[in-house]
Amino acid sequence: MDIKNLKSEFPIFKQKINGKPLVYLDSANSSQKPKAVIDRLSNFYETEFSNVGRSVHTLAVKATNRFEATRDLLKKYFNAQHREEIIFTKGATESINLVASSFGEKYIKEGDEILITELEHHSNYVPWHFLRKNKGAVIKFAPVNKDGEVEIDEIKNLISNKTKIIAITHISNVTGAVMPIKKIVDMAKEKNIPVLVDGTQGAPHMHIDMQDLGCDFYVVSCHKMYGPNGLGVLYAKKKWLDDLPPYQGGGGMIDDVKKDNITFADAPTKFEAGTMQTAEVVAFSEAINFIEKLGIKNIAAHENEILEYAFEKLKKNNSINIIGSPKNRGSVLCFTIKGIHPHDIATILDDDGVAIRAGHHCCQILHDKLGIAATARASIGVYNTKEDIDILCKAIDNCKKVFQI
Amino acid sequence: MDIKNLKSEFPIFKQKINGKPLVYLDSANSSQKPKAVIDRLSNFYETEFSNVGRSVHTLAVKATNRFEATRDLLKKYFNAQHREEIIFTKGATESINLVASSFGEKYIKEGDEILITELEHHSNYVPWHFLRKNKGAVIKFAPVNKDGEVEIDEIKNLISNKTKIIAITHISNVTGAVMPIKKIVDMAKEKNIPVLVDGTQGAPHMHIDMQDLGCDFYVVSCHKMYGPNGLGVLYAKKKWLDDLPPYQGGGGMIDDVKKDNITFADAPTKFEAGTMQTAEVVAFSEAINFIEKLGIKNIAAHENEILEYAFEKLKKNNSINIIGSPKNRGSVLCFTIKGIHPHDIATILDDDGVAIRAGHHCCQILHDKLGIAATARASIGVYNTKEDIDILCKAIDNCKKVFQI
Amino acid sequence: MELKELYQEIILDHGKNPRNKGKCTGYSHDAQAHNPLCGDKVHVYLKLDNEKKVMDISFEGEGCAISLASASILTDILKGKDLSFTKKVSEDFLSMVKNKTKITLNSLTEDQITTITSLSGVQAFPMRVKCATMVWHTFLSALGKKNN
Amino acid sequence: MELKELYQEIILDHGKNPRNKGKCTGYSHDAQAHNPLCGDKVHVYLKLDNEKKVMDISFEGEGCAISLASASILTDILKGKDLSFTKKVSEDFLSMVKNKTKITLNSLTEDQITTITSLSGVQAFPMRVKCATMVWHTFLSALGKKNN
Ligand SMILES: Cc1ncc(COP(=O)(O)O)c(C=O)c1O
Ligand SMILES: Cc1ncc(COP(=O)(O)O)c(C=O)c1O
Repeated sequence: MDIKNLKSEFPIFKQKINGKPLVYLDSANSSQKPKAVIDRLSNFYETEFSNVGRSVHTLAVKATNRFEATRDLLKKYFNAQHREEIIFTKGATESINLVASSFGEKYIKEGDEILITELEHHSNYVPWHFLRKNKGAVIKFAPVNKDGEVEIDEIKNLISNKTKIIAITHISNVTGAVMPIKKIVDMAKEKNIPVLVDGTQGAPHMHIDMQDLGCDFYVVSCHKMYGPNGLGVLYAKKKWLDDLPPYQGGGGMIDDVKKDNITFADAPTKFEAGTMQTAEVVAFSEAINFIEKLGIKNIAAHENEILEYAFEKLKKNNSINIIGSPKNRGSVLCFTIKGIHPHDIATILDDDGVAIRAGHHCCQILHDKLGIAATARASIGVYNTKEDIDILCKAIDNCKKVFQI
Repeated sequence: MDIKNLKSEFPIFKQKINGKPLVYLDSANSSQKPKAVIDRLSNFYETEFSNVGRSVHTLAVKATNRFEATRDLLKKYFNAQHREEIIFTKGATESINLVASSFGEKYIKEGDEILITELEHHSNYVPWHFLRKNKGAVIKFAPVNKDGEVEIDEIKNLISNKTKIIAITHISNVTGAVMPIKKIVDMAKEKNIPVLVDGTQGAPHMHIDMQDLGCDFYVVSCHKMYGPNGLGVLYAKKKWLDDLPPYQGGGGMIDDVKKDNITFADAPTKFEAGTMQTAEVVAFSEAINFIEKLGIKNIAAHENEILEYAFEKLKKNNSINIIGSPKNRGSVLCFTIKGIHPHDIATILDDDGVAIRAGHHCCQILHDKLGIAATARASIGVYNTKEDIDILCKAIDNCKKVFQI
Repeated sequence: MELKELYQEIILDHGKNPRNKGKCTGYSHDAQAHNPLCGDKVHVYLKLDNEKKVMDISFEGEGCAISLASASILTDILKGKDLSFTKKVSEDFLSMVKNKTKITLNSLTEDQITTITSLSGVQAFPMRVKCATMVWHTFLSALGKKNN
Repeated sequence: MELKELYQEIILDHGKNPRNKGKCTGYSHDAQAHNPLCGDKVHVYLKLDNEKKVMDISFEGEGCAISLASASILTDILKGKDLSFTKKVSEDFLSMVKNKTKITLNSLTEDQITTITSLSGVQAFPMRVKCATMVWHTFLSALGKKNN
């Protein structure tokens, strides 16, 4: 596989969009899937499908083994210390809801503070809002600076002896700011405050080493990481696994069920209620294999090269305003064009086969702060090329033609 | 398609298990998938994949349309009155957790009663247990009779003016009892008590008409209904949609997000936080098409014929004890063999290619009542044939040979 | 090329220079709406005469060219009209956009029909339909929302 | 045929007529476990002599042939043995089942080695490994659980 030329690995690029080659710049929304992942999914359903962990027949044994092997693979890939620290969920959103609910149930009381930032995606705000509403917790927002970053000192300043948890994004899906997670964790550790990292935009683009990062929770959406829909990973440090109550109740997560009481299984099972996404988990192992074959560091280098190229080209265009200028930018580029609303930009680019996203990207707090209702976002995946960026730039010129400016 | 001969529609049956044809009698655990569903899944990922509802480019538009078209299809298939009554979840387990959490948050106070039965799967007990634990609710169990059924009078007798909800299975996944849901709902309506139906074993095997049933909530797991993993449906009657608070928080389910408050979208979006299982939802429409092509009533008739055949054959075997003798039996047959533990039965049957399940089938309360720790369960899917049952019976004879009894 | 039909001169003109922007003085009814997916917002103000006639109408809002043009065109066309007539125009507009029917009200001038029909280009852009329709729904809802 | 290796005569015999069932009198240590997926249960009772020797051992439980046979064989073989030796046997047993190593302790008789090795058939049945190992883990945990 040649990292500069990966489109042939992704069947979607055989598509023509409005008669033109697809230029997919919406990977921060969801990534496309390599053939290996799609094939594994159908292959699993065709030849190995069965429910996991509950039956003892041959298919069930195979399925269970493959399912658990993926957990082992992820433990290794993310350098977790224990395999049970890898919990499968429905997605990053469910992962955060799980932590907010379980951690909140046990540790959040009226007046306690939850510290997040103005960069957070709604999925790293709304679940905490539920604790505010139902338990009287207080949410504090570390402010974003003019470069679209949150400074570590701003976080530090907001910590009080009521701060119970810090929940923070790894990479902003709007400004692209890469947060200094390790430093934040170190600072929080001194004060004994656990840290949840929303790694939804981090994990697909950089090397993640849980033991090195040191955070308590890290959440991932597999569909943004070349894997199937409807699957997420929650990394939770061992010390929390016994400590936190279960989230959803159902089959599999129990230990002993009596009429007057119920006890629960050990993690990770305790947090995996009901029938799991067996096929999707197994197929996700192919996404990890795909990433490992290329090397996540090579992926990061390639993506940064494309991003840098895009940044330089867009910067030269006077009518374009790029959102944020973080020291470290990861995989996304939000912009506006004077006189053309982002929604119109997206529609016009689509006519040239260029898929971007327009809106507030589930970051309304940040957009309020920036004083704009919506931005256009181009986001980079491993399959993107400099040519894609050239087409993007031409399509942007076309916007101005259509709008006669 | 010939309903007596559907194995060719399901790729899994090309498999040999221990050199023998696969006899899959574990459909109550999870059903196998028709080629049409598997192909739609990979086809969607290959040519149409994108995230739903958030971007305006061509792929996103297509994906959104297909996703919402599946909602319309399900509205029609289940004869719901409104399309927004169809909510997509991760599975039956999540559907019940959603209702228990949202309904419980608003309506359950200390001392309030939740009425379930001794037949319930853990997923229709554990979520209610959380309300017992966290809110001091009381759970009452309508007793199962010697035939493995719950009589409607037993439910009626347990109703008090503190009963806030009745949660009850449609078909028991152990005794196979088909519960008279319509009568129970009518009775509950008189007393103004909402009813949640665990339709996990009902929906795959019978015609479900929500307006006719009249229940408030009905939950379905798509993977037991020839659909993909990791997807469920929650039917919730319109009157509850505005009334209940959201369950998980995240992208998509919001209306307006401010630093001091958040308002939520209308249903169904309000209950669908985060990136949804687009591909799985779209592929599930092919499962519904598959069912509709055959006709759910024909499926029921075919399955009942096989079930009846199995019942008669096993009944003749003196060393076999069939669990339950409900007036109406649906799709499952649990049994024990004197002198051989169900686990051993399952292992020995597997050697003949016969896949069944052994254990308490997530119904520990029921097994405690029956006074047995585990049973063996053969469950029927549309692809099963009388020949499958003949092979099952021979394999059962082999158990006795292996155990020298 | 459908894009040209979406962004016709008339639309671009109304989008760039929307008519009737602001709060009209002495308005008696109003309603607002927004699209949480994209952030578009609109607020419609009406001055009704005895609940019979739209004496004055205006809007505030932000959004894409389509949504601004639609708001501008709506206010331009409905100003001064009888209530029953404005309801009929609104229904016809929504039906045009959703069901591809034609606008044929004979109390509209040919010019006005051309203007309103210029918005039919969204039919080919399902994700943009809401941009065009939101203000019309908001107008209908404002009719029922008396300002005290 | 692997099935025959799983259900060997010895196993069936121990499964049907488990030795040392019940609570041994005067037990000093005990521990229990169960497998929530299948409902198997086991409770191990030990009478230790000065924490040095297993004077008496017994079990209560219900489960499949494999789990009962394993409990029966364990109690049969470990009764009367030094603690350090029983720990070694347990580790060797667990390693045999999981890593397919051989049992070669020279303080066991050939008969005993044959008996204990009869359980190695589960290697080919991953879902049944827990049936064989649960009682051994429970025994090890009982060693640390003094009964007051
Ligand atoms: C009666 C019943 N209810 C609920 C469930 C839970 O379904 P799932 O595990 O797909 O969420 C099952 C199946 O496991 C079931 O048989
Ligand atoms: C930073 C960030 N966090 C969380 C999410 C939520 O992920 P998902 O919708 O897959 O649950 C997203 C993507 O939508 C994101 O970009």
